[in-house]
Amino acid sequence: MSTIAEFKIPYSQFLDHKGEVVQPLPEFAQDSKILIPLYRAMVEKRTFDSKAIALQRTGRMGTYASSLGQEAVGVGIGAAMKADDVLVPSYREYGAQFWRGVKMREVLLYWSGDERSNNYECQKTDLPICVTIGAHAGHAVGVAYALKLRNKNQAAVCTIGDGATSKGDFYEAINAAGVWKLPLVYVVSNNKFAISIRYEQQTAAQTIAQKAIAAGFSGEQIDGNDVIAVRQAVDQALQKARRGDGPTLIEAMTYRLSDHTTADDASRYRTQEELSQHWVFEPISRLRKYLTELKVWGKNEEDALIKECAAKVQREVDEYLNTPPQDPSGMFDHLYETLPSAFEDQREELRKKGRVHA
Amino acid sequence: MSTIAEFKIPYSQFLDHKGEVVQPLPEFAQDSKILIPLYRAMVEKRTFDSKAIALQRTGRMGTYASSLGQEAVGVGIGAAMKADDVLVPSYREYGAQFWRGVKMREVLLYWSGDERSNNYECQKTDLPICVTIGAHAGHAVGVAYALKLRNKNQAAVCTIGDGATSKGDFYEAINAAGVWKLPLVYVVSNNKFAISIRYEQQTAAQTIAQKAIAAGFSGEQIDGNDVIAVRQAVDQALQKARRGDGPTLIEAMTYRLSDHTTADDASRYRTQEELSQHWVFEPISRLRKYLTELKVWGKNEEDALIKECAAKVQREVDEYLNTPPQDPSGMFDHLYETLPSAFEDQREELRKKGRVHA
Amino acid sequence: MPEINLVEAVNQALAYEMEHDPSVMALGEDIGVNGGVFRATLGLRERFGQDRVLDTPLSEVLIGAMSIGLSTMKIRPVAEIQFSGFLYSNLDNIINHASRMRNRTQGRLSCPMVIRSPSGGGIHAPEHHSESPEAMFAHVPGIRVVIPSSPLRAYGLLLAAIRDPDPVIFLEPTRLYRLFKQEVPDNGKAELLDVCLTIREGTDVTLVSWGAMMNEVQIAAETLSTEGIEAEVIDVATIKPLDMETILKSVAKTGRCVIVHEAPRCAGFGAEIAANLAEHGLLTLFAPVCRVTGYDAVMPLAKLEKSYIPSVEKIIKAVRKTVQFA
Amino acid sequence: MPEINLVEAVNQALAYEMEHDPSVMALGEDIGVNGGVFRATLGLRERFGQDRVLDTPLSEVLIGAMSIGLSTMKIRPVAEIQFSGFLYSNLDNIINHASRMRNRTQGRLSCPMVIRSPSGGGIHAPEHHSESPEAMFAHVPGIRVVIPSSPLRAYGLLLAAIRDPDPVIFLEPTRLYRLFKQEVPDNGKAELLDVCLTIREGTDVTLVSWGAMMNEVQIAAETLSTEGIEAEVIDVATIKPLDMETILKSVAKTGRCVIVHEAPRCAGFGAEIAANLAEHGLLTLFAPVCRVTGYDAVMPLAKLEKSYIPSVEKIIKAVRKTVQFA
Ligand SMILES: Cc1ncc(C[n+]2csc(CCOP(=O)(O)OP(=O)(O)O)c2C)c(N)n1
Ligand SMILES: Cc1ncc(C[n+]2csc(CCOP(=O)(O)OP(=O)(O)O)c2C)c(N)n1
Ligand SMILES: [Mg+2]
Ligand SMILES: [Mg+2]
Repeated sequence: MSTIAEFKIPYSQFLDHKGEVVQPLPEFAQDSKILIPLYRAMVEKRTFDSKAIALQRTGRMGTYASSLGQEAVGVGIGAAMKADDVLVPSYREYGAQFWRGVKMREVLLYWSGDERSNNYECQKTDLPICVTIGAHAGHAVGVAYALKLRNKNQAAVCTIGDGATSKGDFYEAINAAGVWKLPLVYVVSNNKFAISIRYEQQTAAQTIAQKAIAAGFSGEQIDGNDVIAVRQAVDQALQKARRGDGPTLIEAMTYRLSDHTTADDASRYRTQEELSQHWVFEPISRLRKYLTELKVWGKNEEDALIKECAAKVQREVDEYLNTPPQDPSGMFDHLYETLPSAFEDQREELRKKGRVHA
Repeated sequence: MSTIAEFKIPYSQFLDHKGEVVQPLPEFAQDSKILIPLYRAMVEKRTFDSKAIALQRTGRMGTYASSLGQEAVGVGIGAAMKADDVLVPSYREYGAQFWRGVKMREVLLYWSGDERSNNYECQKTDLPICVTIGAHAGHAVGVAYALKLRNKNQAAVCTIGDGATSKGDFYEAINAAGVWKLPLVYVVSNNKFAISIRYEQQTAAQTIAQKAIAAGFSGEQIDGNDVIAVRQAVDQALQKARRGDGPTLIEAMTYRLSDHTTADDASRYRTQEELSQHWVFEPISRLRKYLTELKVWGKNEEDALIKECAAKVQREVDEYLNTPPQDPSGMFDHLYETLPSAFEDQREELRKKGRVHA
Repeated sequence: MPEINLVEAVNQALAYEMEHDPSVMALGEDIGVNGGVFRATLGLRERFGQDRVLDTPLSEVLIGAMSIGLSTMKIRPVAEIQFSGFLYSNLDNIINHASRMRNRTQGRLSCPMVIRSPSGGGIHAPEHHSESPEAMFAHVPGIRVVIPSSPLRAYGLLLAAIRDPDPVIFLEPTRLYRLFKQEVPDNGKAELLDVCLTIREGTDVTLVSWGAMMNEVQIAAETLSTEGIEAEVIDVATIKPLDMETILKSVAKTGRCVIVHEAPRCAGFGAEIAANLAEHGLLTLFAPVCRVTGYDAVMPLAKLEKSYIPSVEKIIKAVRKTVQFA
Repeated sequence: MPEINLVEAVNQALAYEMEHDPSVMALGEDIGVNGGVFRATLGLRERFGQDRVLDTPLSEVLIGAMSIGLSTMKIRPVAEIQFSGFLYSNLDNIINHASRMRNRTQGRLSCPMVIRSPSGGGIHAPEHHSESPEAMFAHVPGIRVVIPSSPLRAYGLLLAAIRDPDPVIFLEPTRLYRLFKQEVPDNGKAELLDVCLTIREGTDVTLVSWGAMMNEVQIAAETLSTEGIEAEVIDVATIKPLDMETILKSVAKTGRCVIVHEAPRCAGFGAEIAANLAEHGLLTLFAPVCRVTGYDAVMPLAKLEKSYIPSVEKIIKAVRKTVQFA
């Protein structure tokens, strides 16, 4: 027997959970003017998150998927991407979506069950979230292929969950991305759960990063609760993509501190103790500690930020709650570019009937 | 950056293309009484193969998929399996199917377009071949799971092509097989082509064996034209499976010396020169050389074998050609266990109409 | 006897059959420790062990595919697809393999397997959680498609589906999961498949439906009765094979037919029933066959789903028009 | 002008559109150097390069999924699925994404993409190569389903499909690929979508069909004419959205209708047409609406496929019976 191929999966982290620097920081992270916006974005997202849950609990919004504890992944991605890159998001990466111009009120409207929410006012190109887990991994291949055809030095980022990596869609996508060396970065948020299914029930692979080996390109694991590591890894992968050196799979290790959604009760399948243990590693406090130690952040800044975030979220909630309802006939307005005459009478019927209240 | 995981893909070969032993032979291969049946089975399969093509070319059978040059894979698998293991085959592994009791006439009947062919007279448990590429990788998970539930020390072998490893079905299957540590061996016949698509267009992975890394179990590459390597690798993997140590992925390196099927014209996408180069590595002559050197095989044996094979194949062809046609109403006979009354009139109509001749 | 709702009836049937037939197993996403997102498999893992109540990875194609492999090996899998919108990735295996294995091997192998999935809207769920895909399955030769409309029928039909020697797609109306309760004796008695059930006798019009819409249809029938219109109400229950005889007999009596389903109209299963009436019941028809259906639009998100699903009023209006037709 | 067959017409349309619209690309298995297993993409790779004529890995789910991504980015993909039996694994993406992206984003993004696939039997192909899945697609809101019945229509309809701003499933009748030739001017003129075409005028019965069966239907009509039965023959062509008006008008004239398709009867697309007749044309019907279809059995392998596909005689018999009905 001889050895015909060998592989290594690297791991990286810059700021550990105590806020201590464990390896030399990348250049951007030496500039607190860059770090502070990352911190702010994470806090803002978390503020949004609790408000959204409150709206759901008080019957003013439908099922909501919180991303409590996973803030660094979304924010790190958002910060690393250029405006004209394309994001193909999963549903927990609000941090990335907000950074790229999606409005909080749009996300709220979405979870209230209103299609108009995906017609983002300030983000015209990114795909909306994909509810059928993993399917968008393939959509991202098309997006990246289009970018490659157009040769514009742009790249795509696709975010997905650990559970999603069990879908065939995902593997068909990464395999093809490898063949065509697409400008495409997959970021897997490994939050250890797919609803109640734990990582060990999901796959026997020691890491998700190594799944890239099946597709012939490189995979790496990072501390997904370290926003510096996320931003750095995504940035490097995007540069590689732009150079024409193909796709990268980044496994961001994080943890879902919330229930799966507001329709879920995680206490059925995990203990309070396990949950508490993971709070230690959450992404926000470590960065605060670090910034505080750098003396670029303090109680004043923190208090001001909390107020700002609360005010911003409240404005967005108000906008959301004041959104006028859609006429039911709207379900035909964007079914086709021009509604075929065969369906005109159905739209007409709905127009006449008006809204049915639940 | 640290390294969090490392992997190696082993390669093995015992008999090289010149018939020379390149590493110590496994025990079974030191016994020419075991090697000769392997040789005979490969020759028999190849004899069958040319006859099948002749039948198609003369309009006495439909499209046929030859496995010229891939004899060692099927025969090696067949020889390694126990009778009560279960084979979940792809369409080119006639060698394994014949070994396990499928009749040549059944294979001919199959390619003539007759469902009755899959009702194997002497093989009741193995699945029939699966035409939708890759789907049976998932069926094999169910088969292996059933074996595990029944705890009978049996295992399943699933054979698939290199092209099939691009299907999501395959990855969902191997991933689950890894999670449940199923008694299951996947053998990929890497014959370098999926119709016209070359390996490099199929995947950027240096080996197919490494795709097992994505599923968290071991993969290995072997010389698939060395029947000793095939039998040995499958045997080892089956033993591992029976021990409860889970699945294995074996990539058998071979080459499709034929067209994809009789409906294909490979000269559209590969040169005569490329083809000739690969004839050097085909599996039969190397074993003949080796057996001849051992002085357990000679011209007499060879001549006798050729005659025997020709006679056996001819008998099977005669049986095939003499198979009485199925009544068209037969299409309803095994649609359900008991045909629901809603469809009785349709079966009746067909019974009355009788056979329509093409 | 305590009354139970539809999802509890499903659970009861599963437990009964797993208790009495050791070859039955359940598989799907989150069906183990979590008891299923709707709790249809609650308690089964504790009772029958994790090998027979199998949490799968997030792999719908695998769930369908491995059910095929299991059933060829004489294990009887009852697979759960978490929501109907995720069933479509399973169509490949259902159409190309589950439905054909018996015919392909002329009876040597077969696929007695059940795929359960919630179906239909009305619970304010996210996108892809409210689909009504029955017509697609009804087009597939070699399978059965069964849809219960009450806890009682869910229990009896699910038992029948599990015991059926051929593949069954079992669509559970999400909207009914917790809508009402019934006494459901846990006696292991299966209901008959392949037959429509006449839920209410009537003389003026035949109202045909299935699944969750049976609720609106029955309310409509009662309301109509107060205005002197007596509807005969038929619950199709087994969509495929279709018991057209019962429907034809009823329409022969009433001369009028209104078919109600939630799925989009175009090529919905109502078309099959109406087409049979146009072919085999034409001379008995006194009025056009009316289909009251979901729109030929994408099933909307929560805010508009009530506007999409046929309402009691819409059914009543259609019946009135049909009865008044002369 | 040389005459060309249907597969050559498809090739001609693809080449025309790729020449004139740089955003159009083709993708699929073996479509590059091999020119497609039916040669529909012959020569395109040489002409337009391998980036625009893309050989994909053996990944049907990916082919559909990436077409969605491409089309949201304003590339117009024309994907080939090698045989219709491999289309089913694409349903998930077609139903859940391609058909909905426009509605989901209220017009912000859309999926102008075409999925081409051979369909139907009659060429002695292996299993899964002879499916007629049109009814399943017809049930999906937000897409078009188009089936040509001649080289001329294939050219014009494919151009229209590629230019259409919404997703189109384009099913090419395998049996017609090389059955006959026509002059097909390469003028880039698209045919109208969403309309039925009246192929033959008649007074005694309306014969409705599409795709490969148009061949048998036209032969039947000519034969019937010799016995004095003049059939009006309608080629539906765009299955969805259905131009029911043309069919209703014709049946209003003839009073009789026979619908012919190769797919299984139950929940086939013929049901939708018959159901519309039962609802909107009832008073014009002098005879039961007859469906002449494939059986509700698995499409058999080569030996029995001719017994499965409706024959000219079967159509003639059905028409006679329908015309004689009184
Ligand atoms: C194809 C599909 N199957 C099942 C579901 C139901 N479902 C929604 S989220 C989820 C778990 C996803 O897990 P993961 O990918 O790890 O993402 P996370 O929720 O942890 O962010 C499941 C099973 C779905 N939406 N789509
Ligand atoms: C799902 C599916 N897609 C496409 C095809 C058409 N097809 C038949 S064989 C084949 C290539 C298979 O290649 P590989 O898996 O390498 O097996 P090989 O033919 O080389 O033995 C293709 C594309 C198919 N049968 N099934
Ligand atoms: Mg997760
Ligand atoms: Mg191959």
